[in-house]
Amino acid sequence: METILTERSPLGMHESMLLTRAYEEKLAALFAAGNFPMTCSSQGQEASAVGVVRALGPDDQILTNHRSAGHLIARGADPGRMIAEVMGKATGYCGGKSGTLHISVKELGVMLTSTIVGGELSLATGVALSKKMLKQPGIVACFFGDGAACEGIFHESLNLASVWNLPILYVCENNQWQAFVHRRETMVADHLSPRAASYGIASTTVDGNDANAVLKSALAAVEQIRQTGQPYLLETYTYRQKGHISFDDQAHVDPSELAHWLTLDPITRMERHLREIAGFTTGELAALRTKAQERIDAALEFARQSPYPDPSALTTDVYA
Amino acid sequence: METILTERSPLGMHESMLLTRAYEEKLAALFAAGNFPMTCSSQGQEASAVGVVRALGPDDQILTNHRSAGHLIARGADPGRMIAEVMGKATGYCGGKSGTLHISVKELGVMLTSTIVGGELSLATGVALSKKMLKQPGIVACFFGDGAACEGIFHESLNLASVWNLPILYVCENNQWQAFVHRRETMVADHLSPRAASYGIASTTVDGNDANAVLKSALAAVEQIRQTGQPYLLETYTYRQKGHISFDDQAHVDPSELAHWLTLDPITRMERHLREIAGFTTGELAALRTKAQERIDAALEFARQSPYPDPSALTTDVYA
Amino acid sequence: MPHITVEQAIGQALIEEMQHDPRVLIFGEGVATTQPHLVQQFGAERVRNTPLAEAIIAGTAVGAAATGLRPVIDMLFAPFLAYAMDAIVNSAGKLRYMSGGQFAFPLVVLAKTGAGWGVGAQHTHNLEAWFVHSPGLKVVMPSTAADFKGLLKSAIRDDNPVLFFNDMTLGHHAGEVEEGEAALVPLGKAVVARPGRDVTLVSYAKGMHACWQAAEMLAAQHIEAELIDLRTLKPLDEETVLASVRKTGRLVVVHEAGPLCGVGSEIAALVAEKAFSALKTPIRRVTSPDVPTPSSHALEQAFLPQAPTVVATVRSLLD
Amino acid sequence: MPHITVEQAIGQALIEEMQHDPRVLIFGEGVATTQPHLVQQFGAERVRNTPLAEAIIAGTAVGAAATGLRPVIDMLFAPFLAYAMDAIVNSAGKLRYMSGGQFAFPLVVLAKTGAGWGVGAQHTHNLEAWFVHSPGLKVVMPSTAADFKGLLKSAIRDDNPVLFFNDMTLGHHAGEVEEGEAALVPLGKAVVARPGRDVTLVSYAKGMHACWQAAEMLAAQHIEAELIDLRTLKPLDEETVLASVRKTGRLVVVHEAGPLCGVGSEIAALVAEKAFSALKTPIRRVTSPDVPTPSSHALEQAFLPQAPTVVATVRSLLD
Ligand SMILES: Cc1ncc(C[n+]2csc(CCOP(=O)(O)OP(=O)(O)O)c2C)c(N)n1
Ligand SMILES: Cc1ncc(C[n+]2csc(CCOP(=O)(O)OP(=O)(O)O)c2C)c(N)n1
Ligand SMILES: [Mg+2]
Ligand SMILES: [Mg+2]
Repeated sequence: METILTERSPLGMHESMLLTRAYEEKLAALFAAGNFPMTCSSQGQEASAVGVVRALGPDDQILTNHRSAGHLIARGADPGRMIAEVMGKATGYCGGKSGTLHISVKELGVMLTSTIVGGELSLATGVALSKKMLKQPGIVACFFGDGAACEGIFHESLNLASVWNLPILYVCENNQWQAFVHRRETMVADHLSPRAASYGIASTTVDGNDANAVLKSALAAVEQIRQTGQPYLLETYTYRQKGHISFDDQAHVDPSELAHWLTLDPITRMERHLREIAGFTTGELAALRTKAQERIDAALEFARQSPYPDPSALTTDVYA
Repeated sequence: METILTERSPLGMHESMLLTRAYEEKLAALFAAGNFPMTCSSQGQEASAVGVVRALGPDDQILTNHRSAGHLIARGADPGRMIAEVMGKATGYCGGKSGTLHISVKELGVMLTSTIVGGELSLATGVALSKKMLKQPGIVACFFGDGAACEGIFHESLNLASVWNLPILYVCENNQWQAFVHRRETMVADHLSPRAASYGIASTTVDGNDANAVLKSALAAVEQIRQTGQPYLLETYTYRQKGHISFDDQAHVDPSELAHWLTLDPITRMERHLREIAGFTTGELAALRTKAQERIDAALEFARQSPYPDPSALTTDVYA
Repeated sequence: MPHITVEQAIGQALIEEMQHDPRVLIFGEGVATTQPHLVQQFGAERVRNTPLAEAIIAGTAVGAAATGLRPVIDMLFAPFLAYAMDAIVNSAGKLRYMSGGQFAFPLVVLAKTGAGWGVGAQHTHNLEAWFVHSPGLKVVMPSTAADFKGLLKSAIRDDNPVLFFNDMTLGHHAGEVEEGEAALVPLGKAVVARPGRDVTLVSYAKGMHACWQAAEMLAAQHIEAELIDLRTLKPLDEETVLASVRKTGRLVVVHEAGPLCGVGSEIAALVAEKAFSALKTPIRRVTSPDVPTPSSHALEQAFLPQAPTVVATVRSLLD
Repeated sequence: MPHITVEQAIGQALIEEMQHDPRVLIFGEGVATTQPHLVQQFGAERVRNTPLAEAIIAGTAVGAAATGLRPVIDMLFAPFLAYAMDAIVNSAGKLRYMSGGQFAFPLVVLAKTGAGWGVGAQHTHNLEAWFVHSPGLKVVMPSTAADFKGLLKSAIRDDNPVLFFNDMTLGHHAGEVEEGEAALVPLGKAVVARPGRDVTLVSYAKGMHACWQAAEMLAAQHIEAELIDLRTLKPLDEETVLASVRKTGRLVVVHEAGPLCGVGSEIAALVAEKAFSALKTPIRRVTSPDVPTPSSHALEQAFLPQAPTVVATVRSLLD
């Protein structure tokens, strides 16, 4: 039984970010140690993930992509089943058939994850159309990168959502990189949100490394979508702290850019907030980190103990 | 031997528009009489075609689409070879293999015509890249419709042209219709030119039924592209007076919309200009019309006399 | 039984299935404009024009299918599917499997094929083999009015993505067609359209009409061809094909699509694998040549597989 | 001769051909970042990163090829070609024909295939058959370091659009490779990789490695398999295949791509048509099943055609 998380307090968001960070760090360490599948780390983008996901309600649905750990964990996914999926185990969310790049969890409303860049933009309109025509409550949040915004499907998706009045929160996680290409090599402007205007779509850009700010912007956007039924584009300006994929050594990354963004690390910032505004002690904060790491240790243990799928699964789930 | 036309006087442009109109009317009449291939008429858009094409120089290249008669004739294409192509004759510009929808005339710099909506947008960047890298003089003009602007390739093409600084004059012929769908069902704004801004591309909209105005805007745009090497989006606001394709009876067209646009007919307007500004007499203007019709009669005769391709042509021209 | 055209059969199937299931909707470029009666009967929500944007039309259908609707999309001409391959192949065809069975994709993709009206290779290209080659999809391509109706109805009721190819040159072809439930034709079943003992002709869509003609010409020469209409290309009804070849010992496959890695190749490979010992002669394919579809009528007619070629091919096996 | 890996062979081919012809350029997502040595040697104009937009990457290549450049584009993984089908199939493959021969399209499309590293069906999908089926294209899919280099060089020199599929799991496979002109391998020529008399194994790319292994296992059982590496899938070297089958009388085709309307179907159909009388036994295909590529290692290994299956298949023909 999966439980959708909707806890919006700074502490609640912080715990989710810590769990995501511990997850990403564990998987990176396992890969470095050898004989573990590669993954796309969202380290550095935890605030963007949790701030948006926690602005959603249980009836809302999410589409995500290859860099999905933060979205899944913020929504309440079990890191044990996530790691199991990464490892190709039968207890993984997709029975091992997906692997790391396309984990969907229908019960949590995390729908149709695609690793084709732009795939989520292609599918989100249909998910929203179902909601609208079947008169189901809720909206659809669609996460995509600055790279995906270069694909033609970005244009087609936003235009259709606008013309058909589809309740979609488009979330562009502008993390400055598109695999091995810097965003600035791919577009002349720094921001994606201004593009929304040409579709008649409202938009804003938010500091994507500040969970509280993201939550606030996302809540306002979600509210507007619920009121108007119309799409909205939220750009979270953030940074991918690690390479595109486990083996990417970031040799091509400008060290000063990376250093700058590390000073804006979303978790350190939330700890500062918790310390300064909410009165948490250093010890309490350290304990939270430890707790997250322990949960991930347990998750890994679960995944390790899990069986591989039976070879007969090779040909199941092809047709309904 | 093909000759590229660059005559920019109102009379020169008028003659081209009359020839186009006579061509379209002849083909419509032939289809109505039965046993003649269908075509996509550009009737009503002659000013958009001639105003842009005549702003170009001999080194410039053109990409067009299924609604290309005006572009071809303005550039100097022989209506006889055009009709021959429509009829599938060996003397057609493409030896009868293209038919009406994709006539290219390399000698005139009319390149790579595609009837896949958006095909010209897909190919124009490469044509411009060749010009730039091979240091050939000239720019590339790319004609496309308001419908094509809904395709993802519009987004990808403009973005790449901007990022790579490609000398492309994008010409959006916004003729209010996209086959059987009205433009207003497909986008929330009335104009396409504002979209250019999000790519950092300069743009303007011009009255597409006024050849002199189109020429002026196009000349300015071309000059700016030659100076900066950067793309430019010119929207010609115009109207498709006939159905999408020969058999379209326009049953779904709002009669008042059509009537309104007929009052803006580009040829009638140019005749008024020639009469009022340049002092042409009604008789002179009528003689020009007759001359155009006679040229088309002769063109049709040429096409009719031309042979069909030899069946052996079925398997030639597949590979270089 | 009413005698109606293929076009009418398609129209009836849509109406009946939209009546039958309120989750069925149809959209595409001009769908609402060109079929105003559907808008009138089912409302503007269920019959929609779209922007000119094939990728999002298909993507929207896939997303909607996974979440409770049963979309039918009209992609117009098959070459335009080139813009929609990601949604169809990478999403609809794979995401059920990749999600471990969490999602299903009940949707129908309509696309027109068929040379013969001179519009050239960017409107006329038989692409069915691409989708047969891709996992997770079904592919239907009928030849008779009854099958157009019955298979479209079944495709709409199927819980998987179905590509429904409509050779538009068959639009005015007419035949007896049932109404309602009686009209249903199951996916995945070929039919012996004409029994015979001397040679098996396997075909589908327009190819069937060349085969019918050929079979008559052959009969006049005392050669009895057994004629199999595949109707569904995926899943393929292997048994019907194999049973026929086991009886006749000879196989000619006929289709308009290009020869290489086409459905004809697949049928030939199937038979050479599973009915080899029954084969008395080489397997032959009669297809269009491996070239783009020409526009000129003279060339287009030479491009199409025609009955005399089928006859000559059969005779070459028997002489 | 230097002993180098497939990856190195590809790198050498690019460098040599960019030196050989200043009109050759390469672009794609990350091409300049991941191959800084190319940027250094040939400059940023000829080695370009692109926005993440496969359709315009391919379209740009097609437009540039028609007007004087000779582009090589890196499309990364084959499933991403789903976004680029229009430019490749409808433009590059057809516009020469449709323009009556006015334009030529000397361009190379690089795409990676190959299961075995667990990234699932949206990164791993063997799509070569789609392009074999489409007119106007050439398709290359090598298995050895020498062929990777020699065929890539020839592909870049060819005046037609060439799809060059690179099974990335072969990247570290090494072999003797020539330099410069001596390295050229012509398009359209298969090679008898191992002579034999009992059965013909036809394969390409990774399938060749399973076949090599199988041939050795069979040899230990005194069965001599003749092994044919197609190398170019289009144009297909029919004669080499037919000559072998005429000698051995038995055919097994092996590839990783799905079975239906695949290259294996085509080879089987070809042989059943043109070397029928030489066939002693049914034609068999050993391919992946018709399912998306699973991610889990356990399933992925079961998905791949492996040597023991090839051996068992051959034995079933001989026993
Ligand atoms: C269509 C397609 N092209 C390329 C890739 C390879 N790829 C995977 S992720 C990625 C970068 C995506 O960048 P962005 O959209 O900004 O998302 P981010 O990874 O930065 O979160 C690329 C190029 C892909 N998966 N799909
Ligand atoms: C990809 C694609 N989709 C659909 C069509 C069918 N079609 C041909 S022209 C046309 C309308 C194009 O509208 P627009 O771009 O505005 O150009 P216009 O015809 O108005 O000049 C359509 C839908 C096509 N040829 N290609
Ligand atoms: Mg990014
Ligand atoms: Mg239009």
